[in-house]
Amino acid sequence: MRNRSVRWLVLALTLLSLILTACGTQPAAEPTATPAAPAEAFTFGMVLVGPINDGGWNQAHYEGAQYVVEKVPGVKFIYIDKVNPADRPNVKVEQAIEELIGQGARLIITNSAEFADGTNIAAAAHPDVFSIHASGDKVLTGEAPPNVRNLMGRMEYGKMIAGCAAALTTEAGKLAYLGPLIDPETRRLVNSTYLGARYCWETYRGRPASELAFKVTWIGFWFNIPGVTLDPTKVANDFINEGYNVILSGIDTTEGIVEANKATQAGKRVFAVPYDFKGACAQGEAVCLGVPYFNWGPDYKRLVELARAGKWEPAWEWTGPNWSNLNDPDTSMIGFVKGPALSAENAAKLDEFIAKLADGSLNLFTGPLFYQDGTVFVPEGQVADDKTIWYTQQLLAGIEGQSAP
Amino acid sequence: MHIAVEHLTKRFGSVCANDRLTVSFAAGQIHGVLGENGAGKSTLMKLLSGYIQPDEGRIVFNDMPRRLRGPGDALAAGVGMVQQEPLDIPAFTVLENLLCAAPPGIFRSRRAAQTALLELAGRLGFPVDPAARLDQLTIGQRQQVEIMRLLLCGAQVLILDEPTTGITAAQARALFAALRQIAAEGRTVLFVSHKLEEVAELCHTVTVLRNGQVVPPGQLPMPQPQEYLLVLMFGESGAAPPIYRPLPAIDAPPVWELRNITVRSGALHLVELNHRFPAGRIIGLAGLDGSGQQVLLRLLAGQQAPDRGQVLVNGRDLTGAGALAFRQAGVEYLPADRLHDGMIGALSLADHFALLQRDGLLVDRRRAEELARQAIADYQIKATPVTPIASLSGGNQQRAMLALIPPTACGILAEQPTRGLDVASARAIWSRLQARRDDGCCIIFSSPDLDEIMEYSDEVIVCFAGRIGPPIPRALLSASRLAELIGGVGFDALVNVAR
Amino acid sequence: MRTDRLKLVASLTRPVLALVAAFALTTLALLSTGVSPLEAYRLVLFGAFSTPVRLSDMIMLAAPLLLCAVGLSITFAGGLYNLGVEGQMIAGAIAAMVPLRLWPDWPPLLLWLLSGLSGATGGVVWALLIGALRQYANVSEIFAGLGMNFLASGLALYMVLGPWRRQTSASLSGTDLLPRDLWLPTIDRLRLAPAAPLIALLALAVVWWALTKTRWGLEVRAVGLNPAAAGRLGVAAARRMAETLAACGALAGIAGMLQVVAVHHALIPNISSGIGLLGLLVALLARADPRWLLPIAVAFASFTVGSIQLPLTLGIDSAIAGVLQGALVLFALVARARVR
Amino acid sequence: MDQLWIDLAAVLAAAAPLVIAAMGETLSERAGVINLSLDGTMLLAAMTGFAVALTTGNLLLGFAAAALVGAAIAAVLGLFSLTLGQSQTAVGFVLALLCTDLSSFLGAPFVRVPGPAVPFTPIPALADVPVLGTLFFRHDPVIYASFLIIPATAYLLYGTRLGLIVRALGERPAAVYARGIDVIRWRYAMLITGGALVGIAGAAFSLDLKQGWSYRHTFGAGWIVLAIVIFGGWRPWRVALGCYLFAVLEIVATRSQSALPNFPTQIIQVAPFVLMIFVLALVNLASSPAAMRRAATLPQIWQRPLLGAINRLRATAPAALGQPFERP
Repeated sequence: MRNRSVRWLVLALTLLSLILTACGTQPAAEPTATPAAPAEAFTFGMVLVGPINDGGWNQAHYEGAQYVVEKVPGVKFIYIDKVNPADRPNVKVEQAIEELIGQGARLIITNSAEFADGTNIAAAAHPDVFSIHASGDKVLTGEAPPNVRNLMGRMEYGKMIAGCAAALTTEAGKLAYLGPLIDPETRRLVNSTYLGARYCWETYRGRPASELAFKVTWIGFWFNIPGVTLDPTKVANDFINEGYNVILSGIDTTEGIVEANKATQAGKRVFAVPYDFKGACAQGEAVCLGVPYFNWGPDYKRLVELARAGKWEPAWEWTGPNWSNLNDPDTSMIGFVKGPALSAENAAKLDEFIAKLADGSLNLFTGPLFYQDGTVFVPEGQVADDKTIWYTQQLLAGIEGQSAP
Repeated sequence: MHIAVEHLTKRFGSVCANDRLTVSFAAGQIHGVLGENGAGKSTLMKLLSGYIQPDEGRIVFNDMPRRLRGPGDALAAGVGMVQQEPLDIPAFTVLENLLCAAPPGIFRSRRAAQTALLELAGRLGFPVDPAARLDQLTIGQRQQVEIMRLLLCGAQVLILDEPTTGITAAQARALFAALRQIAAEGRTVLFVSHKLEEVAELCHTVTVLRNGQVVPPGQLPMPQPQEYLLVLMFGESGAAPPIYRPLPAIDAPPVWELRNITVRSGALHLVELNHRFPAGRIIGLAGLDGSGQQVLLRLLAGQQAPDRGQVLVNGRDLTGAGALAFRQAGVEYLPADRLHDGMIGALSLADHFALLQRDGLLVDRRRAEELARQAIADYQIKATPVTPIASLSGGNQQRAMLALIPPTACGILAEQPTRGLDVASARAIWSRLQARRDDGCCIIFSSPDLDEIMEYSDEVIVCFAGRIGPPIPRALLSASRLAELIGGVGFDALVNVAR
Repeated sequence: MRTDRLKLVASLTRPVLALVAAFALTTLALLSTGVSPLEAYRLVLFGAFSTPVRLSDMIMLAAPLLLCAVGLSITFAGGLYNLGVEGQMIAGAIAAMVPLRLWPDWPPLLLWLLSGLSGATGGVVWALLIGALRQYANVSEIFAGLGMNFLASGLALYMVLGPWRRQTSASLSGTDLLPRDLWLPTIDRLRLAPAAPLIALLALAVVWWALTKTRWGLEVRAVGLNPAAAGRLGVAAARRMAETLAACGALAGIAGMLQVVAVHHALIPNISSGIGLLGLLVALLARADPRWLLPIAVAFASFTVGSIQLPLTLGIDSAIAGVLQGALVLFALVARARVR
Repeated sequence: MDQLWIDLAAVLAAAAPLVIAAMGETLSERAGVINLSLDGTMLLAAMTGFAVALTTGNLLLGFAAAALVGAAIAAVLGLFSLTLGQSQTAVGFVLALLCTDLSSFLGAPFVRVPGPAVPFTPIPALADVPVLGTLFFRHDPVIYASFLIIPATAYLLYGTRLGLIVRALGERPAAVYARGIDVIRWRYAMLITGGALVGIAGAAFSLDLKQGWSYRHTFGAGWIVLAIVIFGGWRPWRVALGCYLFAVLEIVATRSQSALPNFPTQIIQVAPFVLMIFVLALVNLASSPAAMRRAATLPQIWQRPLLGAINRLRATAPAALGQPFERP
């Protein structure tokens, strides 16, 4: 009896070790800390809501930090990722920030709207450490301590371009938007996408707006948390089954393009516009119309240098693209890379559209614009100001989907 | 097939269950194996059929020594055992049960198996429906199925362990006829029993076991005088005939009263029960397994609520009040399976007494241990107050269970109170129960053993096919009449007379 | 004689072997990432004790963990696998929020009391639903518990995204933070609210006393060992089972309340944070012997807190703490196998 | 109408991993062993399957590795419960948590890395049959396998001699032992076979229906499968039906967002599990003796269909499920 148990135990352990070694042959996770910083290194830390290799929002931030490390000598970068209730159920933002400060960070970047409270709490507790809360507005509302700044990019433009690319390509005029959670930021991004799509649909395709279907399904968070959010894989599939043939992603991760690619391989013609990260098309080159992305590097570099010099003031910044060269890694916060699936003809029209945005001849936030319930967003003949756009209340009329949870 | 054992020894801990046993069984005969509980019968049979392995000695089939590593080995060698409760799969049909894990190559197809089964059933005189589910059959029918399965799987030696427990008289007759047929076809039958009459009726030889040894050494041809066999089995004291003490008639108030009860349980439907169970009586419930005794006991214990009618305990209507309320009213229920639902194996006797304490937030351990010590002395339980119940022997467990009956109890419901006990333990238990009866308790017990019912009941109630007969005073009943009644013969007349 | 000595040797060597096996498995996993296992163990085992802040985080995790594990040791004594403890914690947290949101202006002390009561009630209700499903509908408590967990997390999600949502957005980061004076008072700048561990220790003491000294405890154990026999001996078995569930639910509910008023200061969707399931591991490892609950809960909480530094310092995932916890319980189960 | 067929085909596809895992668990439980580690097993298998397929570039190797992981975890469960006599529930539960964390830890390098996927392979000719083609023949091999495994499991359990032994193992192992079968070894065999299927189901997620690997990629699926097996009464066809019902409910949760403008529809996701427990409770309540007694008082016309329906819905667990085997 005992002999047999021992034999089984040995067998089981051997099997397990085989599995483990199989996995172990993979390259280990990227090193977190850049090695051998000079003695007087300035350490900045980042708290990320998702994994650094998500192919989206978080990877864009991570690459932004790497940009700083490359460009600024004597800087050390540390981070803690996946700070969210699913991946680290017992870790709160302020706890993560404490850890980073404990490791010597003098500047903290937090990268999720969810982190507003935690960032403020930790910043208040450590007045000598500077904080950047990316995508937040607590400085604008006056709720943030003086050592906090807000930083966000004007992704509205990126989304307009994305919407245009989608409208130029769609056959049936059915666009689907994979939405994260519902808040002013996500609403204004959906609206921007729709405005871009509607403009190009009417202008370049010559079709009436009523023939353009634009549907949003919100999963409930920035990325999939099993059991808490809708599963974006299933939502994307459902779009495809309902006949939508361009999937625009608004979430941090890449399910939209993955599923579109899969459906295309299965004989359907479905395109995708991923989001956030320059390299996101890699998940499905054949279906990628292009990706609007954030390029955090230049702004982070500027702010790191500012912090290092101690010249820190509270500010709420909303940085736009470098219209002369959207994809300049050193100057443009917002970029758009065209994907292989965008036809040359449509690419030309898209360039024309971008040119109009760049020279200011086209402002899509020009009235009259109406919310879903018929109330006025921008009155006739007026142009929306930053604050109106930032605090968008509802989705626009013409979009199918929830405006509020 | 001729089978023999030589110097076979099997120990369980310090107990030597089979002590250098040597005996052989010739082919073509029915061999009785007699002995009291714990004499080593079951151990010998389990050794022969491969369920356990001997420590010393050897088993010889047709002059070939065999090592049996499991019952499969034994069956492959031609030895099959029919357990008291057949080891079949209740959720299967007869045919599925036959095919399940049958030796390879025996049945080519379902159809072939069915044909073989029906052919054998015809030969042995067993009625069988291959498509019937086993859990719809009686124990007797399942036993028949098991016998046929073993024969079809090639058994040349058939071992039957107490086969007549829990089957009808008619089924027993059919079984005996079939066994004679099987022996006549040249097979060997080992018939394990403690019922002398059956062995006398059926067997060609008898082997008596006592304390793990064959007494006297070797087989005896049948017939043998009954008194001689009793002495062999139990020693000198075993021959004493059972005592029957008629009770003075008392006009006692009823402990239980059933009024117009209708109750349904599974296939059984008990209607219009009107019974009074007086104090100071021992009432035996006789009947085949599943004839209604169990339902009646559960009804009286409050474990089953009637669909209609009332149950009164000591004049109080407790209909539907639940087992706990019945217990508080003085009703005590002793289940047949002591460790399954009688007592808690991991707890000690003292713990059990502590559980019986009804008031106080804290456990009064000192008082509980005192009571346990008292019970150990009174009931001659071989244990200490802190020994876990599970490590006691069956007889001691049953005594402990009796000791736990509070002195306030006025009605005791006992399901097979001496199941699995040897004669000495059984007598001790009964003397306790009789003392309770003399103190004014009403004791209702069920037993598959008609002898036990005849021996200890003041009144007997016969259950037949879900109908509950009127109480018959023991003095008016003979063993043969009781056997007829539980088989249904004259049951209607009995009920009508009572009306 | 021989078997006695064997058993003694076995009783000593087996726990050690289990420990070695658990660490062997974890080490294998660590080696596959290429980091130094020793360094990783240093962080996981002792990281929680390296600074006062981490120590306080550990204590604030250990408190609800201990509460759940104590509650579960009652249900284990009663023979039930209460996998629904997560749901009971969530239900407790939701219920605890009710008075806080209804009457935020009342004196904090009164509100905390009300909130604790309400939280315990929420947990009890959730637990009794499992009891009812088991008792009346014959659904095993394991699956009833899982179902109630799903339901509770759905309800929490609904409250956070629906009726109690933030002014501006429906965010999974939870409801608006409670007013500062409703946060359970903490020691200076640590996040340590001394009331939380005190409540947990009090619960441990009371439950230990109740299980070992009282008649109720004896009855619960009897029911756990053999419900049918206990019923025959006059113990209200179904009632005792429901009571063990309710007791566990109450403690889990209080743990949920602590998560609200002492840790997150808001209702978040994942308010239970897997603490209930971790509590099951603690209770399994303690083998329902209350004396072991405290050290194991503290050890497990410090593994979890210590492991946060793994991604920061070594660049590996912190889930290794869970692997270590699981492996310890798994091999401890084997170590208990009888010597045959 | 076409939309309906497309949606149904999507349901058939979406349920494929559940079906495969549920058949595996049905086999184990029919043999009397409850493998509660399912959720962790699926995660670890999904991760390993993806990692192996990615590193070797061979899908089959990925599936094989996943099956191996599932089988190995089942073997560990067997070792601890069948051989060493520990509670199947306790060991299974601990394994579920342990493997979940192990998958997160070991899977870290593979999170959201693009990887290989099972290719779409419509069956020539048959794919163009109206309706049927859409429903059954325009999928990939994993989904075809999920179609085939249902009748295969049903045939194994009800049509073969082997199935008789498997079912008997779960009903009355002592009887199987008496027939010369090594109960423990056979239980191991079924447990490991079932575990391998569960492992393959994990890989069906990461290599096909939910391509790639992320933290807790298939979280919850294992628990759902365990509930579905009970819901399905341990009968393969009914279990499969449970899987498909579950997939339908999930689509409803996704679609309902447009219809319910002010409702956080993601909470509808919890509905399927809760609904299954609820239905199970209802069926059990309806088949309780008290309810049966009440039903018996109904007029005959009602009685027969009602009792028939209850009987059909009633789920009887294998009698020896979860119980250790002791030699008689």
